Amino acid sequence: MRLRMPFARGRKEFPSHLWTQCPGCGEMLFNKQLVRNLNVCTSCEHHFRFGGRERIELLVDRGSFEEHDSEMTSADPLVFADSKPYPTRIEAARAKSGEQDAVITGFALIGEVPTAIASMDFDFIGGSMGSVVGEKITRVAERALAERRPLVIVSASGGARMQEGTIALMQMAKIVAALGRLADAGLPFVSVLTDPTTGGVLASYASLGDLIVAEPGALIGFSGARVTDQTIGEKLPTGFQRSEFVLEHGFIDQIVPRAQLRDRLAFFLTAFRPVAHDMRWSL
Amino acid sequence: MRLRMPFARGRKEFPSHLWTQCPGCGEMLFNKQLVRNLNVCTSCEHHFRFGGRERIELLVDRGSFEEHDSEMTSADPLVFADSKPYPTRIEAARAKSGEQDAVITGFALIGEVPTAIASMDFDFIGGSMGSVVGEKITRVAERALAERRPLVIVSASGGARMQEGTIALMQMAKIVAALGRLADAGLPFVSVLTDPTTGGVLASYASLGDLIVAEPGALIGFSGARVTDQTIGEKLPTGFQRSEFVLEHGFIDQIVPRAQLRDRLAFFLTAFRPVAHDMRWSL
Amino acid sequence: MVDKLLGKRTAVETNGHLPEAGLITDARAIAATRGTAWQAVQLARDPKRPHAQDVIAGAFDRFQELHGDRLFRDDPAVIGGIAEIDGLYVVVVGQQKGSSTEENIARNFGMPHPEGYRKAIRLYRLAEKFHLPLITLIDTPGAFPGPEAEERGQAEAIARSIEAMTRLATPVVVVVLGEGGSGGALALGVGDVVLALENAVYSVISPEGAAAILFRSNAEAQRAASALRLAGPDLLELGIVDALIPEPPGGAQTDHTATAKAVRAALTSELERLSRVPTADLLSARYERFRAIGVVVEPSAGQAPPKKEPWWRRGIGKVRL
Amino acid sequence: MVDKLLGKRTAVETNGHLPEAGLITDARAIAATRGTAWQAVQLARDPKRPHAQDVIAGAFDRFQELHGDRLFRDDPAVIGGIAEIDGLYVVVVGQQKGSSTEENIARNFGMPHPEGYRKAIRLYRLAEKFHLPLITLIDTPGAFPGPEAEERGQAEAIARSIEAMTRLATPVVVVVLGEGGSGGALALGVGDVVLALENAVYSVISPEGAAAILFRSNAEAQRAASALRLAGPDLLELGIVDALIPEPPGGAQTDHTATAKAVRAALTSELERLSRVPTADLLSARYERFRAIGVVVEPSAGQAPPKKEPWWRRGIGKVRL
Ligand SMILES: [Zn+2]
Ligand SMILES: [Zn+2]
Repeated sequence: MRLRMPFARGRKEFPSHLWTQCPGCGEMLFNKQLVRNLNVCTSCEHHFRFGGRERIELLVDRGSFEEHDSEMTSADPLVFADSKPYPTRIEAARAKSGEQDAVITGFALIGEVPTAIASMDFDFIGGSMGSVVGEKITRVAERALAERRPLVIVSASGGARMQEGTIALMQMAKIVAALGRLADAGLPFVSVLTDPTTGGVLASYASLGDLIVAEPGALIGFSGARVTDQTIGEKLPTGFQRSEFVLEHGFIDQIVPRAQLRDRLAFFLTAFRPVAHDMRWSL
Repeated sequence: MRLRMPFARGRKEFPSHLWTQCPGCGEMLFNKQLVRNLNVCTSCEHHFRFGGRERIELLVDRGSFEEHDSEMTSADPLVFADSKPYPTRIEAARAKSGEQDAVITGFALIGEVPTAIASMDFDFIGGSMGSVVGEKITRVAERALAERRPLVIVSASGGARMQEGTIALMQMAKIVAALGRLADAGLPFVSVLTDPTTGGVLASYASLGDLIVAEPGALIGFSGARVTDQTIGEKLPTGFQRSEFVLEHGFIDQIVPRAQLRDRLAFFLTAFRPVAHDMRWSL
Repeated sequence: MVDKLLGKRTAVETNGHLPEAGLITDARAIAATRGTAWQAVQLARDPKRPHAQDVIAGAFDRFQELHGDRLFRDDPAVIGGIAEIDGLYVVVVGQQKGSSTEENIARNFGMPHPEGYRKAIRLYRLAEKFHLPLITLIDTPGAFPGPEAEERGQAEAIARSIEAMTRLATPVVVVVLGEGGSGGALALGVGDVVLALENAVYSVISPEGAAAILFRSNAEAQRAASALRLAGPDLLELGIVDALIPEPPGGAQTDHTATAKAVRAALTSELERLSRVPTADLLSARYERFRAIGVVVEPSAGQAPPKKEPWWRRGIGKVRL
Repeated sequence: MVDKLLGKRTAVETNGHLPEAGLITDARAIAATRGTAWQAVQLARDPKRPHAQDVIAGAFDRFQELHGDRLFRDDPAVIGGIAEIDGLYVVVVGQQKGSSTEENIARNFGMPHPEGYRKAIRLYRLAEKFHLPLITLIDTPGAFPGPEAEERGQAEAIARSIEAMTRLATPVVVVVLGEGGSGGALALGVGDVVLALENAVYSVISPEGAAAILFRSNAEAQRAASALRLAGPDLLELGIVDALIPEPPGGAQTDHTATAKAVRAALTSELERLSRVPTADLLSARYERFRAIGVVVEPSAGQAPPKKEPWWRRGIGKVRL
């Protein structure tokens, strides 16, 4: 199974110029080449962020993605009194990301295994989780259950969406409850953590994978480093809340470079696939 | 439910003289008074060791104890080549403790709740666990399962009995497997840790209670402090492996003074007793 | 929610809750006496307010505290144990703040470490194993954000705690006593019934935190508090809590005994009701309760709908364009 | 054990094990080449001996290592992951010693901390959830006895690991590769079939530890080793292991590839057999396998026997007076 070049757009993180300086090694990288290398620095392998839709193209068997609930959008249930109205923020995020909200969900094949997938997009209000993220992930989990497919969620999020208040907070319980039914049915859930996965997303579904893999160098933590810093009034250790730190502390199974992610998922999903005489999920 | 004076013999820990010096406070204690106070120092509440049979008398409703397998004794399956033959050690332990081996098992009422109980006796080769301990505890657990009673095990042991080699080691698995069936059936197991509970006993059934309570100041640890000391080549902190230390580290539910143990067990066993419309264990 | 199952539901639309035991189930009923959001925040944080131990002592007949997560440490910011209420045994787990600075330091201001949540999970499982109803008491500014907490998996612990509650096969009643701070509160917050004391607050983020992000100023916390809709009547209107437990005039801090009594009345009434619901119904109602929270906009036409109308469409508060 | 269930058992008394795949099931077969107990201890500890990673690399077609206990730390003394063998996916967990001093320090000489056992438990549960057979590889002087290990509950972790294995609803094959040191080994040692490499040892206590207690001298370790009956043929005679996997002439350290091949042959044969046994039968046979270990003396008359002859009397090796 060879990797194909998964996308054409190089929009993410490269506004308008031709070159990007790598924060990992300082090298100046030619954008086109960077995109061709899956937004990974060709010199130090620093993983730049990656869009939610590009992620799906990267991971699933070519042409197999069937999107669900693509037109679902946010309401403003709290009529949130921000410096900018919440609907205006949504509109801006839509324009910036090209997405309707911070997650894309659907069915696809991964290494020929029929799978349900959700992929978050950090460009949409920091990948924050409000009602739409909660509802779309819950639905795709429920559909995975109904059709006995494994579920893969790729997270990239700052946490719950403040503008939806406790309604956003409750999405954590809602999604986790749906994952619980998936688990009860013996269906696998693989959680993929990318830069950044923090707050209420990490404190709910992102931490509950049967397997959890992370991209190299991703920020993974519950509290923002700023909050933690203030709390203890001292500098945090280098590498704090990065994938490698989290691996060492026992919370993820593997760190997987972006280029290998697809094959790795295919291996796991195939391994978990029930043997013929004991059919428990869709073949 | 008032405590009665549970036993007449004051044999344990007081060879032949009238007074005992308390290792807790240095006070000289009149043996008769010490025994009357359940082998607890009247001045500093230091808990001296307590015999396995006296323990049962202390904990169960008066006259309710029905002993099982009281005549089961050890064989010498390895024909163990010790400085003293294993059967000779057994004989000496029998004389010293008045017991046939290091555990006494049977059925009894505790606070009127029909219960299965096992109580270890440290005077029998350091309460070590060989085939007899393994078989008697396994049987009482299996009988508890058959008659749907909760199980209480009072541990006092240095660990597995060396003279029975890997056969002793396997008793850990055997007892734990029996407890697993009890747990699957929704029957409670309360583990009581007394001075000392270490090695293979702590690393198996003693650590698996739905609730775990310990007497004050009991030595509770996996490795002997001597081994641990040698390993790190430095002095261990005060209180290391004592009940209070273990409580702080999250491994026991409560520290219960000896005089309160009976009522506390009665409370827990009553709380776990199924309500009438949902009969799951014997009333 | 549960009333539906029992077929006892009256005409009153009460978030699945009968207006029994003097509970407040309609925000309009207390509109007249309602203060500002910021006042609610201050009341909820009042150090003189009854905390978990006070409520336990006043609402139950007996209580035996149980310690430890069996993994790392006994976290004093979370207390739990077995309690008796009117002859019924229950498991109680709550966040514990201090009433003095000294006690607050010992209790870490009610901010649990991961081991606190893992202790909670252990006690949840104990409740489930012996079919004891579970009562949780929420009162925390949030999960502790320190580096040790991160190292030991604060997020994982919260996630597992939420997971355990969503599937716990025994009745679960949640009471927000004071501050319901974010995910660190929700870890104790998934129940068949979610109640809150009248002046409790429950929020996705602290007003100060929100102000720092929204208005780039901590001083705007009052404004943020109001925007977040975190006070009791808001929570009732949004369907986050099922009912409010009335506090004595002036607030719970003025009378711990009366507050505990009100909690006791609410608990006995809820437990009486829930204990009659079969476990499977309890679990599906609990699922639906949280499943229904969320407001989204969906075009009535557009993308091909799933083959048949799936059951999960029911109940969600959707705006159809 | 399992053969009985499948009704395939031959006349040979083989601890429930068919003498397939070149396995040694009768100690007499290797009596001629058998060394002293102390030689076995030295061979089992040989740093050049193939360790878990070597065996995994040689016996499986593919392997993906999985990390972490989800609680505290990833313990390098325990490795585990998903492996493929002849198209069958399995979970493998093993203690990992180093081959060099450097690696041994990193691996803590194969002595797990509690987090190592908790990682093992996590992987056991993963195997169970997806019905993947579990293979454990034992090679440890024992659980780490340091104070941090005590603080984090070494005993509890071992007990839970044993408990998990006794009830794990998937086939479990245990292989003692080198040193099987006490409870720290048994935590990986409860399986449907327990195999050992020919020169492996398995003991309730290290010979040195036993010597210090029995003879008040570490120097008597050789004598203690012999008394403890810890070598392969002893284990076979005592029914602790079901069969020995033959090592290349001179010992496993001389040929890692051949050793791994022998392990692979044993595993494929066992897995093939076990995968056909219904889970309930597997679990009761596993229970009975360990249930039967132990030798006690019971007076044939005496204390009133239980009302009816209970099933648990079957199988136990008793001396009746
Ligand atoms: Zn670079
Ligand atoms: Zn004293």
